Amino acid sequence: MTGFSLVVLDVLAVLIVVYLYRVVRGPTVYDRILGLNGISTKAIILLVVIGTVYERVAMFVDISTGYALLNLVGALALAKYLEQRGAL
Amino acid sequence: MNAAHSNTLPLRTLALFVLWLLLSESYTLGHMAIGFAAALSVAFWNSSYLSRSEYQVRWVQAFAYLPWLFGRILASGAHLSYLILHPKLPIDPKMIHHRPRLSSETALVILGNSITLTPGTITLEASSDELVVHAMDDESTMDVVNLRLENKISGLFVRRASRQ
Amino acid sequence: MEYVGAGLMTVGLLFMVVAAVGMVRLPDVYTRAHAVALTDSLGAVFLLAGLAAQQGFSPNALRILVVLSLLYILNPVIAHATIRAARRSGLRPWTREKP
Amino acid sequence: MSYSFELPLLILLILTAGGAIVVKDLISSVLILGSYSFFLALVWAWLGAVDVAFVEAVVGAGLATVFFLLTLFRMAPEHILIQRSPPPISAVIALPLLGLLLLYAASDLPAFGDPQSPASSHISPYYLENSLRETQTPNVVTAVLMDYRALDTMLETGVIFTSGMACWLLLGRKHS
Repeated sequence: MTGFSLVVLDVLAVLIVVYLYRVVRGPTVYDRILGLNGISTKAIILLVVIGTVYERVAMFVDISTGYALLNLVGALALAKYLEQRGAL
Repeated sequence: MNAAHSNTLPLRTLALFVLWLLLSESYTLGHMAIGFAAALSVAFWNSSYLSRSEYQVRWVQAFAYLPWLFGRILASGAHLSYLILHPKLPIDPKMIHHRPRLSSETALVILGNSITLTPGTITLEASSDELVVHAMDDESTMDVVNLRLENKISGLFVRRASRQ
Repeated sequence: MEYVGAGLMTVGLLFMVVAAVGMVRLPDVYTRAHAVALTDSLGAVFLLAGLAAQQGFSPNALRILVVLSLLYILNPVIAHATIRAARRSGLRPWTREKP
Repeated sequence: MSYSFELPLLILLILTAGGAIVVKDLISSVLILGSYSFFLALVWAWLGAVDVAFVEAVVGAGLATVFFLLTLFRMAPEHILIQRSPPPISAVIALPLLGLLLLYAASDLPAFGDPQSPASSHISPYYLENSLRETQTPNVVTAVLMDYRALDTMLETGVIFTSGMACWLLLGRKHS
């Protein structure tokens, strides 16, 4: 199944470029945050897929869990701040 | 920390410890001791965040709720995909103000989360007397407006016999 | 089991492609948030469930399911927080008929 | 091992690096740098250096982004926009030349994964054979980082500690 996993990895990488376009272009800062959130969701999945390709799921799942939690903290901090301060 | 929380402390510790055992795959004494200490301290330090509510979860209905929610997510996901891929982009975004009849905070959180998870609707504001929901078009709003989600969720909780 | 996993992953990928298309086509933050929620709730769930199915019944499948449920719980929170910040800072949602 | 996933990753890295330079305000730049850092973590994960990937994801994509943002939030809004002056002529001439020089030097490096390269034929076998016995650490990369390079890592930790203290001192001040 490694061939199929590689296809999944490549498709996800291409999709990330689309989200990156939104992060770079996004008219408001909220578009950028949303784009970054989409990228990190995909990156978390990418990590798990890489883990299955290498057959070391345990370690990669640790990384992706840590990243998911950090992503939550970062996004919440950012949203809270922008809420208080208003749009830029 | 009041009496009600210390009652569930061993239970929560046990649940966290079982999760640790399943995830760590290492059953030496040292690792298990570390895991137990971690589970106990997490369960202990989070005690103050549990608010003592007068509602009790009906676990059978709660487990039946998840597959049902997933079915709704699938259906509205297909609908949203149709909206996005349609060449004319037939979307008609609108805000709906919805007054939930749920009195428990937990139920309100679950309702808000379910609305956001269902494609086509996102909770914008959640307070105990009003929910503001942003919806893609009229069809996506159905579950919120006709109270299907809400009735399901209120079925998950039962008022606890008051002990004081 | 492997073919079930591959099928689930393909469905997940399809939903993700749709969400990416939506990310480009949709007109404003609020509607784009719907597209991101679509990726998270359906694409990620199908993909990770497919990966777990490929692992069979093993601790590894359980680990993947932990990541899945984490995404399932945390992502609505992030989407809600972002959109609420956008609304509170006074961003007007796009509507079909221009006022 | 095939190259089919490294190329997309490297392209993503270059795109994000370029995007971080091109955008007009610092907040977007910081967000794009966060995603850059995450792709770097994916590269490490793909190369098998899981620990480095973990550190990169946590410190680079998580903590550094949050610290950058906290700093930006202390600044006046007008300072967040980037005013960019055109690059000096000397840089326009010298930097491509430097790049060419680096590419020329890189052409002498052994091919990636070449079993005949000096690193693969002398150093790696030693670690692969002896690290478990000498350090009792199942992951070779961790063994190299934490045992064979312990002094180096200790000083690195000192540097990180110092910068953390500096961040704390700067950001922990009360608003006046």
